[in-house]
Formats: sequence, structure tokens, C-alpha cells
Amino acid sequence: MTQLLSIENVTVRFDGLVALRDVGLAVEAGTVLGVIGPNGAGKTTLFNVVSGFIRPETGVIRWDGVELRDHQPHSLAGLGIARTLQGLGLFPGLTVLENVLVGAGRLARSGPLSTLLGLRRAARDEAALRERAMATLTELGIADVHAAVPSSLPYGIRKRVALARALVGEPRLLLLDEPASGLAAEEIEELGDRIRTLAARAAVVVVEHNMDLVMRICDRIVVLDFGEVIATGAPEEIRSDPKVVEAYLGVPA
Amino acid sequence: MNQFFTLTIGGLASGAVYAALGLSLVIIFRATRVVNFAQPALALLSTYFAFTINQATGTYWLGFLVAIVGGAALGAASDRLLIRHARAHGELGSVIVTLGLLLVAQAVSGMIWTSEPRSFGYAFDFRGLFSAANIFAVVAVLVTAAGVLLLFKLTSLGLRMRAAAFAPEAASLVGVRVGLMVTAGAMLAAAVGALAGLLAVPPLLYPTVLDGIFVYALTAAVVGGLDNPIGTVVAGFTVGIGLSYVSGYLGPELVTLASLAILVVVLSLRPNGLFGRGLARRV
Amino acid sequence: MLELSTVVTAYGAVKAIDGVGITVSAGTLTAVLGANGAGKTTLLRTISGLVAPKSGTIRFDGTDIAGVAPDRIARMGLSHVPEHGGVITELTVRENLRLGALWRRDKADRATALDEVLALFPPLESRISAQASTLSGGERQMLAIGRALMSRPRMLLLDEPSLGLAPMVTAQIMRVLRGLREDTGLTVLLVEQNARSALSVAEHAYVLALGRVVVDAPAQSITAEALHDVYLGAK
Amino acid sequence: GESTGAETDAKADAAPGVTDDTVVIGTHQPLTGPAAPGYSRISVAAKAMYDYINDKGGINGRKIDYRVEDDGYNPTRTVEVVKQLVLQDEVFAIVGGLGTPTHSKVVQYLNQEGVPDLLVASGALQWDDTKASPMTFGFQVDYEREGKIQGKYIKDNFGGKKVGLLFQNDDVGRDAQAGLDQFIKADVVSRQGYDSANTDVLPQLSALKDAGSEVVVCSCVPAFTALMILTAARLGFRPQFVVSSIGADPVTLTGLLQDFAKRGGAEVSAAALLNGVIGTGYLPDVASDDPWTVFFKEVHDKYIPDEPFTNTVEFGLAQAYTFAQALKLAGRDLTRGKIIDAMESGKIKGPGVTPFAFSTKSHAGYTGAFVFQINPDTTTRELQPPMVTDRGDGPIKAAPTDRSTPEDVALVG
Amino acid sequence: MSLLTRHVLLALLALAAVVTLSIIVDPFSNVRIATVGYYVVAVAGLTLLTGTNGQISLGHGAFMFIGAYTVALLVIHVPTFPFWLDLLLAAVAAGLAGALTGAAAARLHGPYLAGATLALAVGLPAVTQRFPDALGGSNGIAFTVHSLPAGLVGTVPETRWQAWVVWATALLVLVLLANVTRGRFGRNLRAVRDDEVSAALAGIHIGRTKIFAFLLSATCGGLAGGLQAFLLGTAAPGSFTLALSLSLLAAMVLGGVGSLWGAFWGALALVYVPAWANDLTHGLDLGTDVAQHLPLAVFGAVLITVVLVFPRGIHGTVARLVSAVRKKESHE
Ligand SMILES: Nc1ncnc2c1ncn2[C@@H]1O[C@H](COP(=O)(O)OP(=O)(O)OP(=O)(O)O)[C@@H](O)[C@H]1O
Ligand SMILES: Nc1ncnc2c1ncn2[C@@H]1O[C@H](COP(=O)(O)OP(=O)(O)OP(=O)(O)O)[C@@H](O)[C@H]1O
Ligand SMILES: [Mg+2]
Ligand SMILES: [Mg+2]
Repeated sequence: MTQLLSIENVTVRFDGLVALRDVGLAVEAGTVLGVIGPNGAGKTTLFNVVSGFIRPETGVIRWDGVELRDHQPHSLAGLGIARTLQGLGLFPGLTVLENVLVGAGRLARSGPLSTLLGLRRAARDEAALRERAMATLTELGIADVHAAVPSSLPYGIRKRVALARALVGEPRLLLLDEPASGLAAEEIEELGDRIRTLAARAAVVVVEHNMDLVMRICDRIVVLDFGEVIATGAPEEIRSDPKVVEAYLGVPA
Repeated sequence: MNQFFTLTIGGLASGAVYAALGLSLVIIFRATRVVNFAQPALALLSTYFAFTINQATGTYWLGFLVAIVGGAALGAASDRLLIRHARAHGELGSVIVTLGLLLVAQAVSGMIWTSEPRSFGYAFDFRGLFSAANIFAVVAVLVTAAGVLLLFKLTSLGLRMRAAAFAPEAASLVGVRVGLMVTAGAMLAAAVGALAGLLAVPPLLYPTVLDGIFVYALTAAVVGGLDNPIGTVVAGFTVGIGLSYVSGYLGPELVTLASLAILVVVLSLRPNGLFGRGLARRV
Repeated sequence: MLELSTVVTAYGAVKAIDGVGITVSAGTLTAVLGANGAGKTTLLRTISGLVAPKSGTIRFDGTDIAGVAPDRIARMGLSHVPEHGGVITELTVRENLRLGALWRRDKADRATALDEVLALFPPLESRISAQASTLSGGERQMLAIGRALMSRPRMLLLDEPSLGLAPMVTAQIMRVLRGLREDTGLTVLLVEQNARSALSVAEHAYVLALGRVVVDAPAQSITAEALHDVYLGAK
Repeated sequence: GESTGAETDAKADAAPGVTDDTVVIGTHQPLTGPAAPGYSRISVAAKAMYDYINDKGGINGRKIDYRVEDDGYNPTRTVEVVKQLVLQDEVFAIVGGLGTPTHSKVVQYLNQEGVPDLLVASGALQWDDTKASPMTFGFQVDYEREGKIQGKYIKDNFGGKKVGLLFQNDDVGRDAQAGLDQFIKADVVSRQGYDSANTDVLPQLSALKDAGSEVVVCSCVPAFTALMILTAARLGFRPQFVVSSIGADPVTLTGLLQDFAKRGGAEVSAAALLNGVIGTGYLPDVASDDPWTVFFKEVHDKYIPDEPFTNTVEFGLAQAYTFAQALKLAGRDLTRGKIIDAMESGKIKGPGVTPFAFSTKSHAGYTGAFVFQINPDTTTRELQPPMVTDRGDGPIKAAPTDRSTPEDVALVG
Repeated sequence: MSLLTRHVLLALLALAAVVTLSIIVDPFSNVRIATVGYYVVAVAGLTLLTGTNGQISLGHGAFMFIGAYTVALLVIHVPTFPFWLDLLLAAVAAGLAGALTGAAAARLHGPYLAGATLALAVGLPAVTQRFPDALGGSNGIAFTVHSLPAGLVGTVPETRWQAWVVWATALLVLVLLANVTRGRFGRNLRAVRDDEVSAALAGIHIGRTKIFAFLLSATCGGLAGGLQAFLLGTAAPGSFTLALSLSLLAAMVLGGVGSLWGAFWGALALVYVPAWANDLTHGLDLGTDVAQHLPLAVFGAVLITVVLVFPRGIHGTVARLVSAVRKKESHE
């Protein structure tokens, strides 16, 4: 197994508050890694470090064995890392298709000059992107709403649009922040199946509070509490780890 | 040395004016999240009210009072009739509506009081470097700023005003009378604006008199961090003194350019102004 | 305590709520369930006055509050925690909490309420002076609920309070609601996507589909299968 | 390209805007915007004079249709409105276009189109260029001539005293200094420019004071004269002020300073602040019993009684009157060529205290000024009778005394 | 038909319309037509920046200033350059200034950006005072552009020719801008406007995109200024006041934000609303002071009314009416 992404000794501090302390983890191709922990444990912060929104005080992040230094959020897509946000983060002024097309931008080949001049190349490029975006929408079963604006759609559909935007760029690593929140039970089930299928093409890291989902789809789980990794292991191990039960899961009702 | 001294004191006096108008921009921004371009126009109309009363009665302070009260009334009216509705159309819509109001107010003051400059006196004797008029201006601005700061920081009225401005819907759900708060903010802003007008206008009053001052006041407000009354007052005085030096040592034609330079330097170092909070978490 | 009859709310031509009748008796916890887009959020927004209904009556404690401004309804003791919390991110955690109880006269009680809320949500205590914009998603949700509790409401409208919260916190909130209902007679109308946890604490439940009430029954009598059918049927 | 002789003749024969009973003329004025204060009344006064003339039957049987366009002192707008006046309204002439930055942008156009461009309301030197702009004529005394007369007066009466200069940062200030420097260059201890958009002149006045100036000269517009006097008072600085005609009108200044008279006691009354200020002028003092002033006052009282009778109003009346005179001289068979000939005829004897320079060789306006001082009661007294000079280094001579009166001109029936 | 061909065809059609119109109407209307033309360029550039990319600029007059002075200086000092080269260089100069401004502005948001650009509009023209010899001080520079081709002298009036040149340029700019906004880059601009975090995660370089938007927009501003100078033969600081910058913004909103059609309507309104207000005033018998200020008041009132009553601007309202009429027709 190849280590796609690895994080070592990452520490993040926000004036006084330690959001992450000495965190390390590794993501392997073809697997789903779950990151769980209480509210404010630092899960989203961890994603922010990987995405380049936050510079860690210490620590190393390696992508494909190469250390990422001073990487910027926008350079991530080019590396093949896609991320969905804890909220929706859709572009309200763009249609569903356009939202997804923005995510497909990294596959484009023509430069700004050919767009400006309206060259054939740009048009061909655009057509290819469109095809690709529609394919992704079809895959997620939402091709019929491609012309709608997000605000007119139910929450569940919007979440799928966000997922489509992350997927369309054919990432090798997908970071999903609470993908199931706000979804109905069947939708969550469907989402779980989809994530498992995705794992064939891309490694997935999921931050999620829905334990049923996490336990079902993850190959491994990392548990954070107050910014520290308190447990790592397979779902069964985690479920029965007393530290995890105390900090996060609580006594099963 | 003497020149330096004069420039400093003179700058302080103009700084008080920038601070006052800047303060009124900050208040209206805090109350409505709109940078109100009509703010100087409301101040102008208020000052014309004072002028008219002065002419009719010969008493300065009655005019002063009418200007402050009239300003507050104008603020309330502009909010109820226009700005409230403009907010629904986003930042751009609000900018344009307040701009339209500025033009109308300037035109109306020209229609009523003509474009010719009118004599408008100081509150106190203006003679001497530390003239009573100057001291009054500085003190009035400092007191107002302190009052505004206390209002926002310590009182529940201030908290409600801020809540109403930031998140009207959420504020209404916790029982805040959003409409009332926004109007209160607009009134307060316009009253402070009227004060700024009364301090800024002497010796001459004409429809475009506050145009230049508005630019420096906005500079002060932006440099200070639009949300921050104290920052704005500090920046107002700093801009006043700084521009006074530029005018005295480098040439008066460079003053506007210098205010641009100040803005560029400050904002490239601190995009939310010197005292603005930029910590907001993005993700 | 709360009684809706034939309430219709529309966004433009689309009726999001279509002739809904609901009764919530004082001191009970009632759940509203339904698929995405069923109209649950709209229902709560209509009750709290954020959107005005097209027709129908909404009685709160006997007074018709249809079309009344939200701030007045809030001051009547009906507190709404909107979807995604409605935390005012530009204010600090403390200011957000203060806002919740501002219109309450009793100062001493305000302080007690603050202590209670902080005890309930310890993460808020450690971040009390932080700007709410820096909070994590779950912390914001805690803040929103805490703010509503600060006002010591007589009735609470909760829109998906478990969204983004750790399971333990969700369970704890449910416990608190149950406790408040028992101790103070708080009435709760709870909207949940997560039917299981909602039904476990509720006495009565309504299920909405396409803006209409399709199930109106005691919570225990609603089975997973029945729900499943409704949800699927709604799609 | 170059226009041929025939073309020029055709243009000279043209008479657009002229019908049997009317002649249409136009002007551009700053009615709104930054320059409106101080200037917005000129066209009001001019209109009053044209109304008076029209009520008396017009000139050569034609009534004058005076079209005023607002350019907001914005050169772009000036070009647009002047093109509108020429192309759409088809005016016969542009009369009294106001402002150097504005009017300088249309001079070339007007000359190229052969439109008479008469009595420009600005003291810049550039209107007097018979070669490049044969259709353009100035009106007021140019800033350099006036500067020379001031300079000589200061040299003669305050010889050896330290002189400070306050000047507007544009051609007004530049030209005025060119004139002043011919006489008092050596005595100048400090030169301070001000920007007309910035009303804070404390830095300048404090520098002038620090330099020990005993005489302060300014070719300021009235607002800045008032600002200068007040700021000096603020600094306790009491030099001898010498002010140019554009900003030396006691009536206007009293108005600008009146609120200080109402409060704060006699010490800061307008009269006290203005007492002793020396000014130059080329139109008769508005308070005098000069026959022209009396006549203008009559027109004023009849047509615009609500306006204060200031120098600005007199300026507008005089300017309109001067144009009407040219119109009369051009005769009933009016063409553009004829009005130019009339202007150059040397027969226009204006209301001013000095003659116009108008001839085929010069298109400059008034050629000199008199010097006066403001009395304690804001009336004025003449310190030096009208003198005339040229814009070069020519001598300063007494002006001819054979001024005409309104009766001599007998413009209207 | 490809997008480009369609845009070019539309532009040619429009040019033909302008030429026809310019022949029918009187010479002064040609001045107005040309004025509308250069405002279209400026407003279209602004709509790309503000409407599409969400960056409010209160200082676009400053870029027109740069364009106008570039043309003025080139005409005077390098008379051998053909005027189209002057225009090109004016666009380039303003574009460079725009890139610089964009770099400084990229981190600014909302009112801070508004304040900074406002200071730019007020401060930059003051440069002329600093260098009165080179830039003409407050009087500015007057000059003449002889652009009428020798073959047309005598047959085509100068004003008509100018209208053609301005509109040919304007339409070229509109075609380029239409290409940009319709394509991937325009989408990215809108994505950055809507949500910077999501846009960055989608691989868009936020800073670079914003700077590029500023560059393009300022280029249009510079070109508009250059065209204005070409048309009027002037460049003076008094022409590039804050009022100009704000008028451009107002025109954009009047026309309909974010659409190139909106730029056209807005420019039209910018030229004709004051003109009509002026004519109206001349036609009424009002007191002097009221008459002097009425056009200003009318313009202000129009701004307020449009935002509050027709928030989509002229274009949005027209588009809505058209679709309503179509619907009605299809029902019948
Ligand atoms: N920019 C910031 N400034 C200050 N504090 C921050 C900032 N970002 C995060 N924090 C704090 O760091 C801690 C970790 O936040 P993070 O968002 O990573 O939590 P999380 O594990 O994702 O929680 P949740 O499950 O509630 O989403 C929280 O206490 C949060 O308030
Ligand atoms: N502001 C709005 N404008 C137009 N349509 C809306 C608006 N808000 C909601 N809707 C529509 O009204 C219907 C009901 O929406 P509502 O948000 O009340 O559903 P919900 O049951 O709360 O769904 P969810 O589980 O996604 O929160 C949906 O079809 C939705 O698309
Ligand atoms: Mg999180
Ligand atoms: Mg909902």
C-alpha cells in the first residue's frame, strides 16, 4: 500500500488555544479514513492544515512522499486533492452545472488568452468540461437539476452538488467534512455506498459525527480530542476503546 | 519649529472634524452595514438648518441644537424611507441609493440656499492657535467618541444595535426590535454627522463644502477599521495632522495624493484597518 | 399552548406549507419529521414570524400570532433556534449569550441562566471571549441553543439541533430538554432529520410531506417502517 | 487642415442663430459643483441685463436669446455643452464662457468652426492670441497686467517691506506672480500656493507669518480672501493685505464674513477684519455713484432685486452690456464676421474704469485697474487712479479719463 | 455557430446600425452617440470587475484619467503615432495601473476596497498639480487629433467619423469581454465573487483572478479615457472627479449589473438622463436656484428609483418584460 498523504507532528495554536497538538496520521490509496472526535476537537482544523488555509506551527505534511511547504489552498486541486466544506460552500450565483464546472477547471487546457479571443481551442475545451461535468452529475443522479440555482434545491441535493464539484476534477484524495449532516436516513445510506465505491478511485478522509456511517464505511479511524490523537485503529477497535467511549461516543444508549 | 507647532495644532483641529464625520460613518456602518455616502449630505442639510436659525435668531446655540435634532430626524427619515429598503439590494444597491440621496440633498440645499458661500461662524472665539473654538471641537469629538464607545461596548442598547445590523433575522429571533435599532443607529449617526458639519463648515457654508472632508473622513474611518469608533478617532486625528504636515512641508496639492498613500500603506499591511479585527475564521 | 390551523405559507407560487394543522400542548415535546424539503423549516419560520403565512391561524397561548413581528413573538416567550443556529458570528460568545436574555428584567436570573448554559456546554465556557466566527460548527450549534435557553423561554422551536453535534452532545441536549420540560414545564417543538433520536424523547409526532401533515400520532406508535414509507412516498 | 480664404469668408458671412427678431447666444457656466460658489450668479446677472435690453426692444430690432448651460466646471462637460450650443442650438456666438481650465478646451473648436467666442470670463492671457484664435476675446483685466499694477503700487508705497505671496496653484497664481515679480521680486520673502479644493490655509498663513511678511498679496477668489483674512486673524497676524479684483469686492467679502460680526463682538466684525485691505479693480465700485453703477443698480433693482448687489453681479451685467454694445455696432445685417469686426473696431467703451485693448492686434480685455482701500465702514476709497499697461514689460501709465457713460452709448431706446 | 462567430456577427450588425444612425441624425447627436460609446467601454469594464467579480471600485475614473493623459501626451510628444496606437497604449498604461491596484486591493473586502478606490479617484488626478509643466496643472492639456482619413475629408463630418471610431472600438471590447464572461474565466470570476474559500479549493488562484479582473477592467477604463480624449481633445483633472467614478458605478447599476447589455443601457442613461433633465429644466419656468440644481436632483432621484423599484436595472427589467410578452404570446 502506498501512503498518499501523511501528516507528522502537526501543531496548531490560535492565540493560546491549542487546536492540534502533535497530530500524525497517514492515508493510503484505496482506503477510507474516518476522523472523529468531540466538537471543537480540531477535525476541521486538520483539514484546514492539509488544504493550506492554516500554517501549522510545527509538523510536516507529505503528499505522495513529497513534503508540502507553504502550499496554498488553490494549489491543492492541481495536486489531486479535493475537499468539501462543513457547510455547503456552493456558489449561489452559479447554476448547478456551473458550480461543477468550476471544480472541473483543473482539467482545462486552454489559457486565458484563447478565451479572450474566443479561439476554437477554448470552445473545444469548454465542451469537454461540460461533458465531464454532466457525467459527474449523472453519476450522482442529479443531472436533471443542472440548470437550477442551488438555493432552489432541497438540502440533500445541494450536498450532492457540493460532492459533484469535488469529484469532477478526478481527485486522488477526497476530504469530506461532515458529508452526512442534514441528510435523511436513506440519503445517508446511499452516501455510504457511494463513498465505498469512490474508494476504488480515490482515497477518502471523512470527518463525521454519524457513527453508524463512520463505522460502516471506514477502513481505519483516527480519534481526536482536544487536538490530540487519542486512538487510531479499525472501527471495531475504536468502538470498544474506553478512551474513545469516554471522550466521544458515550455509553451506548 | 514654529511652523511645525502650528501645523500640528492646525492638523489636530482638522483631525477633529475628520474624526467626527468618520465617527458618524462608523456608527451608520455599525447600524446598517452600509457605508452611507449620503452621510455628509445629511450633515450639510443639518448645518444649513443651523445657518437658517442663526440668521433668523442670531443665537448660535439654538441653531446648534436644531442642527443636531434635525440631523437625527433626517437620519431617521432617510433610513425609514430609503436605506432600509436599499439594504435588500446588497452592498452595491445601498451604495447607489445613498449616492442618489447625496445628489438630491446637495441639489435641494442648492435650491433652497443657493450655491453661493454663506458665512457660518464658530461656536467660540476662533482666534489664537489654542482658540476656544478649536478646544471645543477637539473636546466635543472626544466626548462623543467616548460616548459612542461606551454605548456599543457596555450598554444593551449598543449590543442590540450591533446584533440588528450584523444579523437582522437572528437578532429578531432573540427579541431585538431590528427596525427600531437600525433607525436609532441612523439617527445617532446623523446627529454625530451634524456635529461634524457644525465643526467642519466654519467659516463658509456651500453645498459642496463637505465633499473634500468626506474623503478624509472616510480615509480615517477605513484606516481606523470601519467597525471601530476609537480607531476612527485616532485615525482621524492622525490623518488630520499628517495631511497638515504634507500641506505645509510638501505642498497643498499633494494632500489628496497623501491620503491615498496612507490608505494604500495601511491597508496593504492590515486589510481591515489599523484597529479592525481581521481574525474571522474563513473555513 | 400552540395551535395551528389550516396554515398556508408560500414562496412565490410554491406552497411550502399547505393547510397545516398542529397542536402542541403545554409541557410536551412534539417532534416534526419529514424528508428534505418537506416544509419543516418553513413551518417553524412561520410560527416564529420570520415568514408571514398566506392564510390560517397560529395561536400561542390563545393569542393569534400569525403575521406578528418575530421580535414580539420572541418576547412572548417563544424562542426559535433556526436551522444552522443563527449565531451572530461578529459578536463574541458572551455577547451572543447576553443577547438571549436581554429583554428579561431580572438581572440575577440572567447570571444564573448564564451559569447553567455554560455548565451545559463546557466548550462555550472556555471560548467565552472568542468571536463566534472562530467557533467550530458544533460549538456554534451549542451557542445557538444556549442563547435560546438564556431567555428562559416558555416554548422552544428547535430546527435540527443535532446538526453537526457529537452524538454525546445530542444525547445530552435531549436529556436537558426532557429535564426542562419536567422542571419548568417547557414546551418544545423539535424538527429533526434524525427520526430515531427525536422519537425517543417526544410524546407526539407529526410527519410532513410536501407541506402537508401526513402522520399525526403519538411518538411511540410511529414505527420505522411507517416512516420509511412516508419518506419514500414523499420523493 | 488649413482653411482656404474662401472658406473663411463663407464662415464670416454665416449668421446662424440670427433671425429677423432674435439672436441666440450661449454660454457655459459652473452652476453646480465645486466652482459654483462664487460664480453661479454671473449668468443670473447677465440674464437680467438681456431681459432689460429685450424689454426695451432688443438690439437692432432683435431680442437676445441667452442660453446658459451648466458645465459643473468640468472640462469634459464644457466641450460637450459647447458642442451642443454650437451644433444643436446653433448659437450665433458664445459669450462669457467661464473658467480657464474649462474654456481653454473649447477655444480651438470654436475658432475652427468660426464661432465668435466673446468676453471670456477669465483673466488668463491665452484669450489674447489673434493669430491662433481670431474669434476669441477676453474681458476682464488679465492677471499679469493686474499683477504689474499691484507690484508697482507696493513698490512705490511699501518699498522695502517684506512681501509674502499667497497664490492659487494654477494659471491665476502663475500669471499674477509674473506681473508682481517685475517690481517686487527682491522683496518677496515667502511664496505659498493653495489648492482651491482645500480650504485649510493655516499652513500657508503660518509660513507667511513665520517669514515675517509685512505685506501679503493674493490673487484669490473671494472665498479664499475671506479664508486668508480669517486665518490670519486666528494667528494674530496683521499684515497689509493686497487683493486682486477677482476677490476684493467688499460687499461679497462682508457677506462671507458677516456671521463673525454677529457674534464675538466688534473685534471680529466683518468691517474690522476688512478694514484697510487694499484691492484692485477694473469695474467701478458697487457702492460708488459712478453713472455705470447707478445704471446697473437700476437694472438690478428691477430684474433681480433679491440678489445682493455684488461685484459678481456687476460683472455679469457689465459683460452682457459689453456684448450688446458689440451687437449694436455690428449692425442690422448681422454676421459672425461683422461682430468680430465690431469687437475689433475699438469703439466699445465699456463700463470699466480702463479701456479695452480690443483691436485687430489685441483681443485682451480691460487693460488696467485702479487701487482702492477698504474703509472702516466697508466703503472704499481710491488710493490710485486707474492705470493701464501691457502684458509684457511695458510701462504703467495713467488711464485715459474720457470714459463714456450709459447715456453716451445709448444702447437701447 | 460558434460563440465567437456569433459575437462577431452581432458586433458587425451593431456597427452597421451605429453607422446608419450616425448618418441619419444631426452632428450633435453624433457627439452624443460617441459619448455613449466610450461610456459603454468604461461601464462594461466596471461590470466585469464589480458585477462579475464582486470587487466594488469607486475609482474607475482614475483609469480613465490615465488613459486620457496617455493619449494627450502621446498626441503632443509623439505626433507620428497613429491614433489607434495611442489608444492601445492608453489601454496598456491603464491596464498596468489596474494590475497594480488589483494587487493592492486583492486582500480588501467591501467597504475597505470601496474606500481605497475612492481615494484613488480623488488622489490620482492631483498628480497633474505636482507636474504642472508636463501635465498642464489644473488646466490640463488641450490638443487636436487629426484622425479623419484623407479620403473621407469633405465627405464625412468629423463628428460622424469619431462616432464610428469610438463604436468600432467599443464593439471590439464588448466582443472580447463577452468571450471572457461567457467562458471559463468568467465563471471563475463569479465563483470568486460568491465564495472565495470554495473557489480556492476548486483550484482558482484567488489573488491572481482578482488582479486579472482589475487589469481587464482598468484596461477598459483606460481605453474609455483614451477615447474620450480622442473625441474631445482634452485631458484635464477637472474631468476626472469622484463624481465621474461614481457615475460609472451608477450607470452600471442603472443598466443592470453583470451584463454587457446593462453596460450599454447604463451608458445610454448616463448621457441622456442628465440631458433630458436639462432640457426639462430649460422648458420649465423655474426660479434660478431651483433650475440650476434640478438636473442634479433628477439624476439622484433616478438612481434611487431604479435601485428600489427596478433593482435589476434597465436590462433586467427589459428582459423580464420581453419574456413576459413572449409567454403571453405562446399562451394565446
Ligand atoms: N481561526 C480560529 N481562531 C480561533 N480559534 C479557532 C479558529 N479556528 C478554529 N478554532 C478553534 O479551534 C478548535 C477546533 O476547531 P475545529 O473547527 O477544528 O473543530 P472540529 O473538530 O471541526 O469541531 P466540529 O465537530 O464542531 O466541527 C475549536 O475550539 C475552535 O473554536
Ligand atoms: N426562501 C425560499 N425561496 C423559495 N423556496 C423555498 C425557500 N425556502 C424553502 N423553499 C422551498 O420550500 C420547500 C420547503 O422547504 P423547507 O426548508 O421548509 O424544508 P425542510 O423540511 O426544512 O427541508 P430540510 O430537511 O432540507 O431542511 C422546499 O421545496 C424548498 O425548496
Ligand atoms: Mg468541524
Ligand atoms: Mg429544514
